Amino acid sequence: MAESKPGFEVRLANFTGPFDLLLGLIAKHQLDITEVAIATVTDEFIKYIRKLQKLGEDWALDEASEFLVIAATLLDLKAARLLPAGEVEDDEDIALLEARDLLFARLLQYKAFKQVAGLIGETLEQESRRFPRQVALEEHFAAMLPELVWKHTPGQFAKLAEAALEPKAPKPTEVGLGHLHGSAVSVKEQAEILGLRLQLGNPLSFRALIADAESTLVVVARFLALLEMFRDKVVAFDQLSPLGDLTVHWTADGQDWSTENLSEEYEEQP
Amino acid sequence: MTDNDSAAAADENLDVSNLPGGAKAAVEAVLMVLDQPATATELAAGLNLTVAVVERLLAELQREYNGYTVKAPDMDVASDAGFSASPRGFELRNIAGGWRIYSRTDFADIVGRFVLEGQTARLTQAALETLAVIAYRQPVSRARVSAIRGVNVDSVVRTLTQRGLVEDAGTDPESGAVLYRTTSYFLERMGIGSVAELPQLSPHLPGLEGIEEFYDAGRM
Amino acid sequence: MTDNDSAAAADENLDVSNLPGGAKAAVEAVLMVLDQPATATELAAGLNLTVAVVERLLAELQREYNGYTVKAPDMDVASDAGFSASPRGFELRNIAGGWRIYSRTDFADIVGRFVLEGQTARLTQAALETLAVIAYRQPVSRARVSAIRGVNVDSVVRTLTQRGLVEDAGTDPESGAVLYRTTSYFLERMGIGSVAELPQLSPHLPGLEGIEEFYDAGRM
Repeated sequence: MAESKPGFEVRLANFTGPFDLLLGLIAKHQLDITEVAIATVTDEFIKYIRKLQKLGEDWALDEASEFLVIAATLLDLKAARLLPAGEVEDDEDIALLEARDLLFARLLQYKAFKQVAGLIGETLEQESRRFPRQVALEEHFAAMLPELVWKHTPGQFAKLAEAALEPKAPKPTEVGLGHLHGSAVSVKEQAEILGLRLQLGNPLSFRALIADAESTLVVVARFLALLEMFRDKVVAFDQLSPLGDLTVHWTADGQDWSTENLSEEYEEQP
Repeated sequence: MTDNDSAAAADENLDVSNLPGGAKAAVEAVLMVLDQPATATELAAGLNLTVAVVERLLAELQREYNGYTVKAPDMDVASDAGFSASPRGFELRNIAGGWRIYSRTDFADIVGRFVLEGQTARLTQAALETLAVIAYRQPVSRARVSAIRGVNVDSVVRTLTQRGLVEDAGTDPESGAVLYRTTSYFLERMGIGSVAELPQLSPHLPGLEGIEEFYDAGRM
Repeated sequence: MTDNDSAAAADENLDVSNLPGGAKAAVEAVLMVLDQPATATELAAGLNLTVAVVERLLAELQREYNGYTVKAPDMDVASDAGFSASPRGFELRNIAGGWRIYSRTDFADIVGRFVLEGQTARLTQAALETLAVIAYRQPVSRARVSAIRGVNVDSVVRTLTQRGLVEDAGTDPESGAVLYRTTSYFLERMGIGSVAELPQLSPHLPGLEGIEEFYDAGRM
């Protein structure tokens, strides 16, 4: 084992052996690239690299960059196989390939974080076996503390309590564009949901209307839907104070309304 | 560390004398982090030792901290007749049957100066908010207050306890967590006779149950 | 030990070396009342000693508690080459930049029976991974963490905030998104002095920085 470098071996459901051989077989069309689980290959590779590092091998970095190049190629191949025409020529195809590379790079990054998460977990576990001394101040020291300055009236104190007990609205987060490709949220569908709720008659706050939104994207979609519905004059808005609650009323009494009337501008799928 | 793999009641099987420093170090470990004084009986129960052994160890530790005895390296047992070392900066005191480690009285001036440094007469905003939550939701655990405030409140609750504004109100029968309530000193400072006199909060605020569900869902 | 005889203010005049046990015991006495880690500088200021002296005393105490050295009665100074005694039940650790007394790990099971609080529930895998991303990429927005982890992390980040492990670090000037960073409590729980002491991420993935840029470019 020590006399020559062990080389990176892959263990998959349908193939076990050196990585190079795997590549060879794929190149010779003896193994279907679409059947190769890249995630497993990556797992195996990271395990392999770590072993090298434990052995103190300094060429681990070279191996890693080599692997990245090969893996990218592998992905090219896989993408090419998955593409209808099987050719990688026009810009769209290339863009798709780049997207796949990106995915792979992200996968590697994700794995790296997964591993350190394991280490952090172990450390936290170990450390939780130590208890810090954090005893209350001895009475004679506590007695030395300066007399507390207290200027709050019960009313002010109640205000403070109200602010503290108010459920915190989730803090703003940027809208990740990545999600747009992941799960499409239909403005029309959301308009349908909002329409049904508002037609029950009671005005509802925007906060209430998005209370069950499972993602920021749904919130955005509902907001856009409301703008559309406002344009169609089926809803009206009320806001008593700047940044206060936005109340939505249904105004299209008895009138036929269907989401089919909504403009199509948000429904274009990329 | 211990070979209690076959232990049916793993808990009961622990032999503290196998640990580095032995039973005496085990007693010390407990005393060092214990907030409330513990009786020899309580210590014995938790350590799987007899009360007599614990009492002997406590007396030994007390003498050690006072510098009267040190376990010499070539002796198997600590000896009262042993040489005398310097006293430690802490001492083990038995007050009304309970044992606790305190800083040594000789250093009271220094410790007092250290404690007072940076102390303010005012509560921080974080402390005020935490106090408000405890006042309106008492008795309540620190975990619950943390959930409501969205931040860890451990040290703030300690400050409030130190200030005599909140106190231990027993433990939650389900979770075993310590519950906190406001004190009569708090009422005094507020100028009211009882918590019932605190102004009503607006009814739209979720009750404790609502908050519980809301936040527990997010707990992993 | 110190010759601060020219100190003007009366309370500056206190010479800890005159007290039983000397400056070392004074440091110990102060350590007994800390409820959070104190830096050598803070200790030095409170004790009227130089930081260098305090650091030496802390190191000496640390060794003493670990049982590597004990001041022999017939020696004037503690000696590293001194005999070895049993470790004490506690240890002195320098964590998150501050010094604090902890019970020794060996006694965790026993101490745990007495100290119910502070024993926090274990973090889930999801929480650990999110914590890892925040620790290595701080300050970082939730959206960014989500992108790396591939799932929504809002509720997990809330849990981590409640646990006091991460905190708000202001907003990103460009996107307006809230940024998160780890807290000093996180360092304490990890038993490290700073995030720089976290295990290197790159050995797990050579060339990660390159990927990062690539990935960022691809996100926009």
